[in-house]
Amino acid sequence: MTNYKMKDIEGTVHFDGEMATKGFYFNKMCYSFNHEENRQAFRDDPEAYMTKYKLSEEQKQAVRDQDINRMLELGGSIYYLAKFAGIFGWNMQVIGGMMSGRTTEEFQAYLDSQGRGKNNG
Amino acid sequence: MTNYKMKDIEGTVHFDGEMATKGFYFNKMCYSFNHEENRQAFRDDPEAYMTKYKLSEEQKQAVRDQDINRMLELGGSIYYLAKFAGIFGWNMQVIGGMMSGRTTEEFQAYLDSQGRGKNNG
Amino acid sequence: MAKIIGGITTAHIPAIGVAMDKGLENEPYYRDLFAIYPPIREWLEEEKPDIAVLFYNDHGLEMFLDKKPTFAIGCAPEYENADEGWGIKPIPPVTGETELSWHIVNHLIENDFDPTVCQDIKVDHGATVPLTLLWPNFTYKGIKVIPISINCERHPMPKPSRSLAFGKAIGDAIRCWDKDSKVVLLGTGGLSHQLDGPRAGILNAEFDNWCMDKIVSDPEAICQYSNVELVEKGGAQMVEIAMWLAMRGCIEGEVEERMRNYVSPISNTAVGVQLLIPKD
Amino acid sequence: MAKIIGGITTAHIPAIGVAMDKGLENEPYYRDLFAIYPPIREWLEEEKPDIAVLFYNDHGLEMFLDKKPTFAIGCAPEYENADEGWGIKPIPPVTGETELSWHIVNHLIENDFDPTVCQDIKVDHGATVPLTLLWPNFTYKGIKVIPISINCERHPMPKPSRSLAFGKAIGDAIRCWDKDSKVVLLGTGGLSHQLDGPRAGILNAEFDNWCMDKIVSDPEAICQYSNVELVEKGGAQMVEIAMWLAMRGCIEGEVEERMRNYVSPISNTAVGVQLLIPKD
Ligand SMILES: [Fe+3]
Ligand SMILES: [Fe+3]
Repeated sequence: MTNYKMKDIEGTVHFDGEMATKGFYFNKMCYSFNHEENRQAFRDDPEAYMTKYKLSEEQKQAVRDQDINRMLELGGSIYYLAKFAGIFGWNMQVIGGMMSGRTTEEFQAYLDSQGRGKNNG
Repeated sequence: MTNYKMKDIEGTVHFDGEMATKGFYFNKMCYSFNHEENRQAFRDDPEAYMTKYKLSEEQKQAVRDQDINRMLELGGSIYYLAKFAGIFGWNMQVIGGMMSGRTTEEFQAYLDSQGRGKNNG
Repeated sequence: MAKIIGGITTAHIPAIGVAMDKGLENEPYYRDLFAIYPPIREWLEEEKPDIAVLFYNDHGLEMFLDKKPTFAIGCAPEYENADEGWGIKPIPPVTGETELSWHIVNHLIENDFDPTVCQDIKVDHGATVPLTLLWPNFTYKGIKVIPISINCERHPMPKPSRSLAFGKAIGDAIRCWDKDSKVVLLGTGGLSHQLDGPRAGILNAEFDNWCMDKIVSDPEAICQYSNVELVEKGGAQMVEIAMWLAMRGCIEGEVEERMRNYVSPISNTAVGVQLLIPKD
Repeated sequence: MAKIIGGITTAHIPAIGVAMDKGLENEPYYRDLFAIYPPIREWLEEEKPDIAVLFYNDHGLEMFLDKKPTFAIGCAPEYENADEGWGIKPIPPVTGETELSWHIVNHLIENDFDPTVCQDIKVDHGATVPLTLLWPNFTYKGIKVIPISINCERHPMPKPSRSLAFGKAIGDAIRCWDKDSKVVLLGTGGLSHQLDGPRAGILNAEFDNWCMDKIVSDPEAICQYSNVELVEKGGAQMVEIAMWLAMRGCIEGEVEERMRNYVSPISNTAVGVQLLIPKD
């Protein structure tokens, strides 16, 4: 018997087949946000939009709570989540902070603490 | 230098990259015929429908002439052409005859002449 | 562990589906063809497979030229069928089996195959006609299906040897899946036919029967032919034998040929049907 | 015969495109990053390649989970860009090169790769940011582009060794193409970054620099790591090094590293840029 389950890495949800199955409709909804009219439809009535895309009750609650880590646990893919974040004007530092339990400034400082090669020029 | 051009087989147009490039819009039009509303739109106004799908003048003429071999030469794929044929109610024996220069009955007879395994039961 | 209990080769031509719809199985044109299916259905009734791994080719319902996969594997919980444009009645959805699908995908990627992975696709007559033939009256709803499609439309198509190797990797994946499931394989399509061009209508019973012999005893022998040589021998759509090779590749070692039928022409196509049972 | 004149590695993060749009190249945050591009552009001006073979990954503009390719190759005369949902301005279409695309596809299939072949796809920032960086002010319109995408979103992803081998086959295809064209390779994405989860924000300058060394001297060394090990080392999106490996695989034998830059962080990402010239 061969088991293809990936090794756990703390703080990381591997987006694999199991998660992609769980998150399919959620990701399909976020994929629809490539179009402005869909982003607007979500803004106008998020509950109706989530129901139209067949989100589970848990997924809907994670959206209501703006809990991105929970969305990841429920099968969200960061590629489509980025489009969801776009609706709220959250950039990668904002959601990086949200997910790692930091303010945006703390998150930026964490990034900078690992930095290299700037201000040499 | 490696040449991937396929060996010629008489009476056969290989649907390869070159043909798929040439026939892209024609095939895209025929692919749209998976939907009844598109079949109806074509029936209602074939010229407008062909223009909408960016067919070349040669391709349009082949359609007007119902010249299936010509459609193949211009990049048509039999898989999508079958959907085109469906609009006219032509089955595979009808278009087999049209392409091989036979009546439908002659085409059926040609098939039967190569047959095996029937009427043993 | 999952077990492959057998492999079935069968045509998937729309005309057969239409004939079933219309109850024409006993007409002279169809009688000899349909004779093989009741005994195969009996075998399925007895063996009760849980899962069917179904090799087919999409004929332009789902896999358009915009993004055309070489190999595509279904990972969806359900697959819909739809209007294909020429009047076959769509059938109710086919049930999927996502766990084994993903296990196969993992195994394929690990072994240097590059499949397109499909969580939402419609399946066409290439898949639905065989299901309807083997599990009539919508009883296919009771079996979980993994549809795997191979590009048979646009050249370049996978080499026959690649389709055989693809099947071998899928067979290995099934054998190393940790569930006590019984799996039946379906290799659909073919045999000789050419639908398009001035050469439309050619058939080659001799070559077809040679292929059926070799599918049993020596599938590698078929791989001596390139796709263009297959076209030359058996017509432009002879390349559909790719699905037979993939099916046969899944089975390790020798097989017993339990049943065979060959009837030609049905529509423009030579129809071969076989039931193969793994010897160990 | 076609000739590979060099390979460029570069990040493709949206923030860089936005910074160019807004004319922020000389701001302290961006200055050191953008310093590398003028000399690379000068090299491109001098060498005047005809074709760019561009390895990227789609981030959810075109390759959705419904039918997700492992490897996809563009065979279109033109590729549009579009709204990706977070506010980068779409750019005018990219020009394709269908003849070389199909030649590569034929060569890949002949050599047992299973690409998805794309006659009509939109390309996202993974492709458009590098083009804008290297040919600013829409001058990328003058170069023919073959976009080749690698799944870096959903596991399983191709193994690093498979991406390297994929590149090698593409390089062989370019070298056996019967046209006197000059081809430049672009390997885009990376290096260390993790966008998602509680671990978001990790970077690994040491590992990145080791990878940049090995891309020059010994790309096989990077293939000792599995994708999950890459994730562990450099974050969930470190797997984008797949595109660097494919680019490097295209070049036979040794390369000279003509230029290098490493600046981190830009947005959440460590940005590596290299210009590699084949030694023979
Ligand atoms: Fe078929
Ligand atoms: Fe990226």
